[in-house]
Amino acid sequence: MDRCLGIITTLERDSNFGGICKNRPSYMLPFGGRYRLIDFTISNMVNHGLRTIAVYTGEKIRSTMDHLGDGKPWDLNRRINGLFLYPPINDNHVGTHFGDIAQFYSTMEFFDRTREEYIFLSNPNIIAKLNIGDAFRFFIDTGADITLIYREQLDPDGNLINCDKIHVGEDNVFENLGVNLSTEKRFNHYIGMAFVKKDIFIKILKDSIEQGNTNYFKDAIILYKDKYKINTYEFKGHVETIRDLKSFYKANLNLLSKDISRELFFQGGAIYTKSKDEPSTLYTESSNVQNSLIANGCVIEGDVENSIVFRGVKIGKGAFIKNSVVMQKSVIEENAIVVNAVLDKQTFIGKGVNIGGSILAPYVVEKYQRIVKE
Amino acid sequence: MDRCLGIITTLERDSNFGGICKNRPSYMLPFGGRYRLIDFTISNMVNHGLRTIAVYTGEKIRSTMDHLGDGKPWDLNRRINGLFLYPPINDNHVGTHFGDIAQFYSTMEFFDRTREEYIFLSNPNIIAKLNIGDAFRFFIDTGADITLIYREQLDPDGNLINCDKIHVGEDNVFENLGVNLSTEKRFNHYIGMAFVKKDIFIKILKDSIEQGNTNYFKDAIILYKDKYKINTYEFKGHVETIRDLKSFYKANLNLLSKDISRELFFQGGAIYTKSKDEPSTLYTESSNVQNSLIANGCVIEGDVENSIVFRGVKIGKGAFIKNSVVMQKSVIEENAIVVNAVLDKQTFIGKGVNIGGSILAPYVVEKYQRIVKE
Amino acid sequence: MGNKVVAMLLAGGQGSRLKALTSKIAKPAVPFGGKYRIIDFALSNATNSGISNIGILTQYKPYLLNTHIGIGSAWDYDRNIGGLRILPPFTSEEGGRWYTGTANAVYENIDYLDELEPQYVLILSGDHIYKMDYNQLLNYHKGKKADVTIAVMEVPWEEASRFGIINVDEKDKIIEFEEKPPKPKNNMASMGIYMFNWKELRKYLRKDNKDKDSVHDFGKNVLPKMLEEEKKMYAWNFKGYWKDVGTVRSYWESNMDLLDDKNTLNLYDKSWRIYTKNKNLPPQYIARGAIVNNSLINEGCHIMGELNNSILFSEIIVEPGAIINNSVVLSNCTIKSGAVVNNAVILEDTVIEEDKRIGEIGDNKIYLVSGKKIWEE
Amino acid sequence: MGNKVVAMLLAGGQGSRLKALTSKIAKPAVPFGGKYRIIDFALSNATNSGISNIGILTQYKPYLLNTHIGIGSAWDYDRNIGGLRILPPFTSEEGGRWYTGTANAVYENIDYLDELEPQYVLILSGDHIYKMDYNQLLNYHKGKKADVTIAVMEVPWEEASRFGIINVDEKDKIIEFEEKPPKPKNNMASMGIYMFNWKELRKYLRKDNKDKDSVHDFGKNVLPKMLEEEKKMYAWNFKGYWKDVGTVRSYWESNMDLLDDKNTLNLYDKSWRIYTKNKNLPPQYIARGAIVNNSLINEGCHIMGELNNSILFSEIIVEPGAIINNSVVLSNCTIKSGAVVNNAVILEDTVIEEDKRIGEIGDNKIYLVSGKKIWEE
Repeated sequence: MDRCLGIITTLERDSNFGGICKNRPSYMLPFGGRYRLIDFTISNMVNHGLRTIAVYTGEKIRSTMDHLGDGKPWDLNRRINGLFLYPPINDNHVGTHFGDIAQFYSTMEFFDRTREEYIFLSNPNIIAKLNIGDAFRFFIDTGADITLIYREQLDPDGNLINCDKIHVGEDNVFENLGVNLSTEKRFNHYIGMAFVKKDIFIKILKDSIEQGNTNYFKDAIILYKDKYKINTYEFKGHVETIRDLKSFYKANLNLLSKDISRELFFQGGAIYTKSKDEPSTLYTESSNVQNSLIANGCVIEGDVENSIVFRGVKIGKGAFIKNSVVMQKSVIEENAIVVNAVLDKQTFIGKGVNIGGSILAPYVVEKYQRIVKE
Repeated sequence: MDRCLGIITTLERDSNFGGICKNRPSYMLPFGGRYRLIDFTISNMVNHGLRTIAVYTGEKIRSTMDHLGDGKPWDLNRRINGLFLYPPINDNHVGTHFGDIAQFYSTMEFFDRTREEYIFLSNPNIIAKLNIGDAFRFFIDTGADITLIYREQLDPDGNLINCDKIHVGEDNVFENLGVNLSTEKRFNHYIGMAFVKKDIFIKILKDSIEQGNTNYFKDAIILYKDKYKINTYEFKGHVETIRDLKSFYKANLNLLSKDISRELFFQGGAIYTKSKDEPSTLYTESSNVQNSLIANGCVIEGDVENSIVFRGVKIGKGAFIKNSVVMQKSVIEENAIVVNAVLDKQTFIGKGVNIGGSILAPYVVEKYQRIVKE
Repeated sequence: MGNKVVAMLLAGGQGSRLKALTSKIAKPAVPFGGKYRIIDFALSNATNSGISNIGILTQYKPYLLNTHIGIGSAWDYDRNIGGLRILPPFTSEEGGRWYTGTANAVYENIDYLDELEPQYVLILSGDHIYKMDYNQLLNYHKGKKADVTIAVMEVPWEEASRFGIINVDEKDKIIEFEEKPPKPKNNMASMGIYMFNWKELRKYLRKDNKDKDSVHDFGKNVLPKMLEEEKKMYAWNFKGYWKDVGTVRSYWESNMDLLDDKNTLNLYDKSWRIYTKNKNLPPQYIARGAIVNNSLINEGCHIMGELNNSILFSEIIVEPGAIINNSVVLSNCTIKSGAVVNNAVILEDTVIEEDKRIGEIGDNKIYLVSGKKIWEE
Repeated sequence: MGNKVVAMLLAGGQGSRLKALTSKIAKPAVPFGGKYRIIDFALSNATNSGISNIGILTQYKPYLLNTHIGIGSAWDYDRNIGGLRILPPFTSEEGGRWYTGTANAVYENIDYLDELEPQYVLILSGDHIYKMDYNQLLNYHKGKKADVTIAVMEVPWEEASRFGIINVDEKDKIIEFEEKPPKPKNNMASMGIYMFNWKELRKYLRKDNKDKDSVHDFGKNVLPKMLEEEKKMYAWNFKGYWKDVGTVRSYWESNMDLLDDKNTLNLYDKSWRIYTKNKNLPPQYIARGAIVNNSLINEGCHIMGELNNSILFSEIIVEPGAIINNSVVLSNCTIKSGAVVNNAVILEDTVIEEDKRIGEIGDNKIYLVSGKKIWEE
């Protein structure tokens, strides 16, 4: 796997996430009690032996730099290869600057310098514990120029409307890429992961820029689909697609399923993240916790049910938390009631405050926000 | 000195540097054979015991991230304190965003979180091996809120026109800050270094934003000069002020003076930089080098005089280099003649090519540029 | 504290009274407090006090200790300049030399100290559980212009005869040492933490090394010798939690201390964190039906049964119907359905089988439990 | 090469024939080639070959070697997972055990290897100067489905009797070892580089450890034993520069090799860099009037005199009028005005006084020069 570069980039719009993406790109959203979304993508790459990983960051780069930094938690703080962060540039000499192609092209020196011959692309907003090694062998053995990874999805509720829909022909041949409008009960969901030969990748970048016919790599695949040998690979595991507040909230609560948490947390290796050195969590006599994931460093004196509680949260006596995502260092005081809510980092819910949303549209408390009873 | 934060920021305009600042901020300019300008500022801080250093970067952030990274060469890759990079933001909620005050204010969390009570400000475009410890003791002993560091300069040629001119009263009292128009033979040059009590610094940021009367910290000092106790401290060593191509070129060549190079390279501790692991430099039988600084990894077969040669440069037989700055990995082929020139990284001067500028306006060859004989 | 202070951390102790807890590892590597190892406390104190250089003197079964410390990154000691250095015994032309005592271990590493040119050398032990700002000790030492300052603390009178007791004059100047005195004159015990002026220490280490009657121990030889020769020696009075975990019972007690409201070893204090190697585990999961009372639980646990007054390390499975009371459970254990465990210390990787019963709540015994054997104490 | 290969680097050698060059340090720490130490070559080969885990077996005077290696950051081995581990001797209940031979040193660290669960173990020596891609050796080893593969190289026939000679059949399968044979049957010498299947090695190390007649050496005991028991052993033919610097003269010669046009140890090859600890020195300054011919100069030097065919390490001052011919000058030396030095190896921190003369250009002797003494060879 050290023959493969890891490339991480997303096209998701932060505006779909409401207040929780005001100061962070969506791939930096807290997830699963102690992680950020992007931790899953990077860790899965590292666990499968990728040694050079480039992240094309969003505009709000400070949180990314703070969290990923030199890549130490992933042992990517290397002199030779390791982690590279590429914030967007908008002052080069290559015409328009929207789209991922201009950003990839602006780092051509990186593609030239690295010795890896293949590229593994991944979208950090889609969590899937792909066995990258197996998929890579398929890509190599079939002699494809590009292999796109998809998951067959049953989506009766239309949760995946507007997701990428891939059309697969016989022998896994790639036919086309469209958008799921939920007209069919089942569809093949392109999960934003793909293998590409590096020389083909570079050729596509250059062609797209010279021809001026597309700004997005995804569009270029459609455009050049007859020019290259493109096939598809089916992933059969669990997929979380985090595109907006609702899917973010749901993906967190899904972790209370033993099968899902086992797959996402353990399969194929540990998930690494920036360590915070919190002590163990203390449960007092008055606490009552049911079906919840609780991170370290919390002091729990109240009731918690069906919830995800992040690091260093304090829950007072008689407080009641249900179906909620409570992020790092939040404080919920005595007798407060929080139901169907997403509490961002370091929020404060005062004594006796009662907040709640619906399971389809959770109540959001923004970072640093304080809610107290008048 | 671990009571003092280091803050590095510059207001120099990259446009004054011509082609050599196209893709890098001026504080990232190569200097002295193997360094970048900012290495001197950071190393001097580290050598004087500062443990927390924040760099407010320019817009062209990629080269800064690549070079400073996690701060490893300065041992600033720490979990507790260390190096922080703050790229400019332009999407906060604090009115106008030009000026350094908005940028400082956007990192208020950093100033709140760190335990240091004092701030040492420094401009990376001005190189001066200030004994920060001595100056800090003066600042503390005189009980000042702010201490500005200056150098008395004799500037008959007007090289320092438009530099900050500080007016010093009796007992080192700060009187005012203006601009040097070279009407006097001597003037006191404010060298962009200052100590500030952190609480006063924060107060000035907040006041400036609330009052809306200034966007620059330097202006705020003038504005609030009667409100706080501000004094000055005289630095007596060598100062290089790198404001444009000419001063950049001159500062490099000044290193051929033994006194200057000894002061800048050795006084108060080593200058750290990102290491490149070049082997020693090989001088062949045909080489002839006179009064020059040569970095490692070069192969020198030709003549070099009064020049600064960076890492990994190749100079062919019969080539002649004089009064020039030749940056990293450039190749000068046989019998080429290069006089009064600045060759950026990885330039190529073909066989027999003859280039030259004047000592006041050096000939510039931009990064990756190839000059060959027709 | 910059380069002026270099800490030397003695981490070679075997700790044989801890029985199976130290069968494979040195005492400083014994797990403590739900997620730490004992040495984490001294290491975290050092890094929080701003000590940049620390030498760790190892000898007995250092493998796991070395794995735990790694390159020191958990404590921010993975530096290019200075940082942490593991100092095991080595050979020279005269052959190999094992460390024969605490003072000898430091003596053998005079080269390391000479290169760093410290002004002060701080001797620490990797066996103790406490939080201390060594800057306070240093400032006291400087203020007294002492040659050596010993950190001391009040111990209960009835226990004083188990310690090295320090008698001082009215200005806290040391006038007498009593090693485990049957009738102690006071109850101020040495904590085994010494701040030396390096020049003086260097002299006495060389002297001690030549002394054939010496066992090369700080407490027994070097410090008494300095007192004899009228060096300026002061006692610095430390107030706070401090424990030298000597036996299985005191090990269990110190862990249980953490569940006590009045416990003064506050692990949640963000201004003085205790750092340890990160295991990269997911959060703990508390299932529907679980009961958790006054307990500490660490990452990666899966709790379906009942816990009362217990401390669980990482990746422990407590099956439905299992009950754990007043116990310390080390990592990777499984407590099966129907098992009841009281007053126990359960070693790593142990499986407690279904319906197994260990101890009774009020029986005043401590059980050390491994997969193969149960020791009572 | 991932976790499948773990390298064990033997770095405990004293190298006594190098005289004053190894009076304070182990042989792998001896400076070489203008800015390196000998061990840099094996370490850089390992990192360039993608080996993530490397254990360094130290014993003799490891202090400077440990300082040089630090946390391994120069070779990119400062990892949280895996990376570099220094493995000195240690004690257990049965007391301390020094390493008694190359095989014993690895045997004593079976715990380290067991934890990493490698498929292959690569044995390296820290004494050799060469560039090798260990992946080629590994691929050959895999292709042959061998139990062990030994890297061999052709040596001049007249020198063959100084080496361990390996005789193979037509398929490169090893059929005989000859340790320093007076009449060698061929000139393929073992380079002391072995790729083992870990399972086989583990078995033979345990067997060897019990054998009271063994001196616990790979070349003398373990490999012959494996051959005797008909394990699949192959020789892999390495072509390229390789030197085991044994004497002061061969040390001087190997350095001088670097100034030879036809030298095959290309240090300028960017695809296979040799890494070393960074000294953070400014560029070298060549003054007006200096003469430099066919010489290598490192950072921090200040050259005012004349150099011919010489290698200068760092921070060396050559005063005006001083002349250095065919010499190797280690760091921090000063060659004063009027001094003439020929065919010398000048040790660190030496000052050559004004008008001093060492050697004559054609005298065919090598001079090892310290501040106190000059050895001739």
